[in-house]
Amino acid sequence: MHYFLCLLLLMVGLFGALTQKNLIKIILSVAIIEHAVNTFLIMVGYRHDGTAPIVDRAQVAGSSFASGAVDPLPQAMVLTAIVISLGVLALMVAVAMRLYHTYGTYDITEIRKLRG
Amino acid sequence: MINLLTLVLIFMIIGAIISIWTTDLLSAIIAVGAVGFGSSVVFLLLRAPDVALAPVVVEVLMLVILIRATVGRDVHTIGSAREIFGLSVAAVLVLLLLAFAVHAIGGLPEFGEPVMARVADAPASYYLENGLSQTGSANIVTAVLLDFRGYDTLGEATVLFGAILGAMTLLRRKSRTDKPRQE
Amino acid sequence: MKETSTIVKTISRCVVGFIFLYGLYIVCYGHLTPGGGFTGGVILASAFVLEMLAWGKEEALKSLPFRLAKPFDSAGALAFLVLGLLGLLLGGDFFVNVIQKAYPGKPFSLFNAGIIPLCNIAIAIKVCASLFLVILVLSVLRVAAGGGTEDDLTTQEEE
Amino acid sequence: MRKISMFVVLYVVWCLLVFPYDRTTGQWDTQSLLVGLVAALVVVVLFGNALPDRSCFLLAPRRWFWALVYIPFFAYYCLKANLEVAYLVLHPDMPIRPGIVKVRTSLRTRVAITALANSITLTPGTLTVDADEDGTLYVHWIDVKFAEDDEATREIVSRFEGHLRRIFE
Repeated sequence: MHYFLCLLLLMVGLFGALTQKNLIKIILSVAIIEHAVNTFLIMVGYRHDGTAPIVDRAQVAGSSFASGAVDPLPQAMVLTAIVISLGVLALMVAVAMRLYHTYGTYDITEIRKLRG
Repeated sequence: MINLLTLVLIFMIIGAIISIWTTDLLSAIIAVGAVGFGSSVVFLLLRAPDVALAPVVVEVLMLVILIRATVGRDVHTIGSAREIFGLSVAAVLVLLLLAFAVHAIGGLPEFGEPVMARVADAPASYYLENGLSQTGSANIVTAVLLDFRGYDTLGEATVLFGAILGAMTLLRRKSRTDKPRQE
Repeated sequence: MKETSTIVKTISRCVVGFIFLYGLYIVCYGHLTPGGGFTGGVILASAFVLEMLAWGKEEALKSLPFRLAKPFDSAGALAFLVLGLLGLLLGGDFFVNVIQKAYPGKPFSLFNAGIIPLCNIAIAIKVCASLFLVILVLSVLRVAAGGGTEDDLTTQEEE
Repeated sequence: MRKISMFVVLYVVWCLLVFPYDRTTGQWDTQSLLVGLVAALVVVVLFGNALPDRSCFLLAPRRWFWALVYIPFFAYYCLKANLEVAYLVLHPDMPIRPGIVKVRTSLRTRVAITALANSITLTPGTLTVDADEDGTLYVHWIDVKFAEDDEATREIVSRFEGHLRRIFE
């Protein structure tokens, strides 16, 4: 059920990226896809009634902690992915603004026409 | 708690649909911001406080960057989407992918059972058991990020460096070979 | 362009220091509590961005000048690489936590976990500087798109 | 002087964040205290010039006293305005006259004007739209009783002004 909702979010973003004509809207669709994938990865590592993968001062790390905590590996990867997505978003916006500077529009069909 | 998670996910989907649907660019950006904050809440519900902190601040900067790109230009409203043919092709493609994906998640373990519980010597269980004693870091996510998998983080820093460098080069000003600026 | 109102200016002045302090806390305690270099770096950058949005580019550049931000960006990435190479030189493998192996600290204390806090700080510097630079450059192009090529960044850089 | 007071405030906030006292062992965490000094110093060096003007009021105990007095005073007016707005909402005719009035204040420093504007905003029914540095506030009022500037000033601003002057000026 939760996996399915996540996939639905991904598909909404994909549909937007395929059908939108405006560059900013396409960037936003890519951002939605990123959110969907991040959420999905965290979900895969979730454990029912698990604890956060941070050792508490009271409890000692050991098998009891290891069998009760959620998976830390996807979390670390997602943390990396989030920051990369911010950098990539900045790059995409930079390209879009440069295109606007040159062609005076964000519309990709117009840009294609103007290039000739 | 599960119901709350479902609700937040549905909220995210609604936000995504609005941001695709609307013809106003600013509201589309704000809707995507809502999706990001929703994902932060989802991370918190899934016991990932480390990751939940990041989208909040990242989303704020994302909004600033995107609004910078739109405000002050005459592009507040945009035309309709593409013609019928492209729309239908995209819809068919997306539905096909959805079918494949639904088939694929049938092979995954049930929600709430991590993969590491099935595999005998999964790296994740090793990190959880020995993270504190080997690295001294109580936060296992940080231990994985910076000690067990330092390579990944180095690559991430490189990617970020390259992306920022590219953005700065693109936006610097007109290239130096252009016509000289007129005083 | 219209100036931001007095309320926004005053409140941002009061708050910006606390945001920066919170970012430092997130960075320094990344190995004990949720947080870490990336998150903390973004919070640090958002402090500068808030100052820039409320008070204009010039004020923010007074706090972190452009020609200081660029070296910080490179220095953060380089420091992270050097910490990895340190493991290669002293421990035999890339990213070996040499300090933790030589001087294991007390668990749950701040000076602990060897190179992890240092890596956090390096990454935080890098992320903060680069995000601040991006938003600065974006805002500058916005001015330039309107009329003429106004580029006080390049002039400042060539000083 | 300003920077020293800022340093002290930041250090106190840092100590509240990390809470460097271990209750089980009864020991103080000296490492955290040390790093806190460095962190507060970094913030003061970076943002020391970005302080609000005349923030040394933090050191005068008399101003702290008036600030404490201001809390119940403000709570009283807030409650009163809440009841008034609730009456307006529940009234079948909804007798509201929304509009924006221009009011003047004699407060001069930026901090005081900001505090006044935020007090007005927090009070239900009135909302500060914009504030100029010369003491002109534009207030959106859900039920404009007096369209004239002077009477609106007396109604909205005067009740807070005296207290805020004692606190901030």
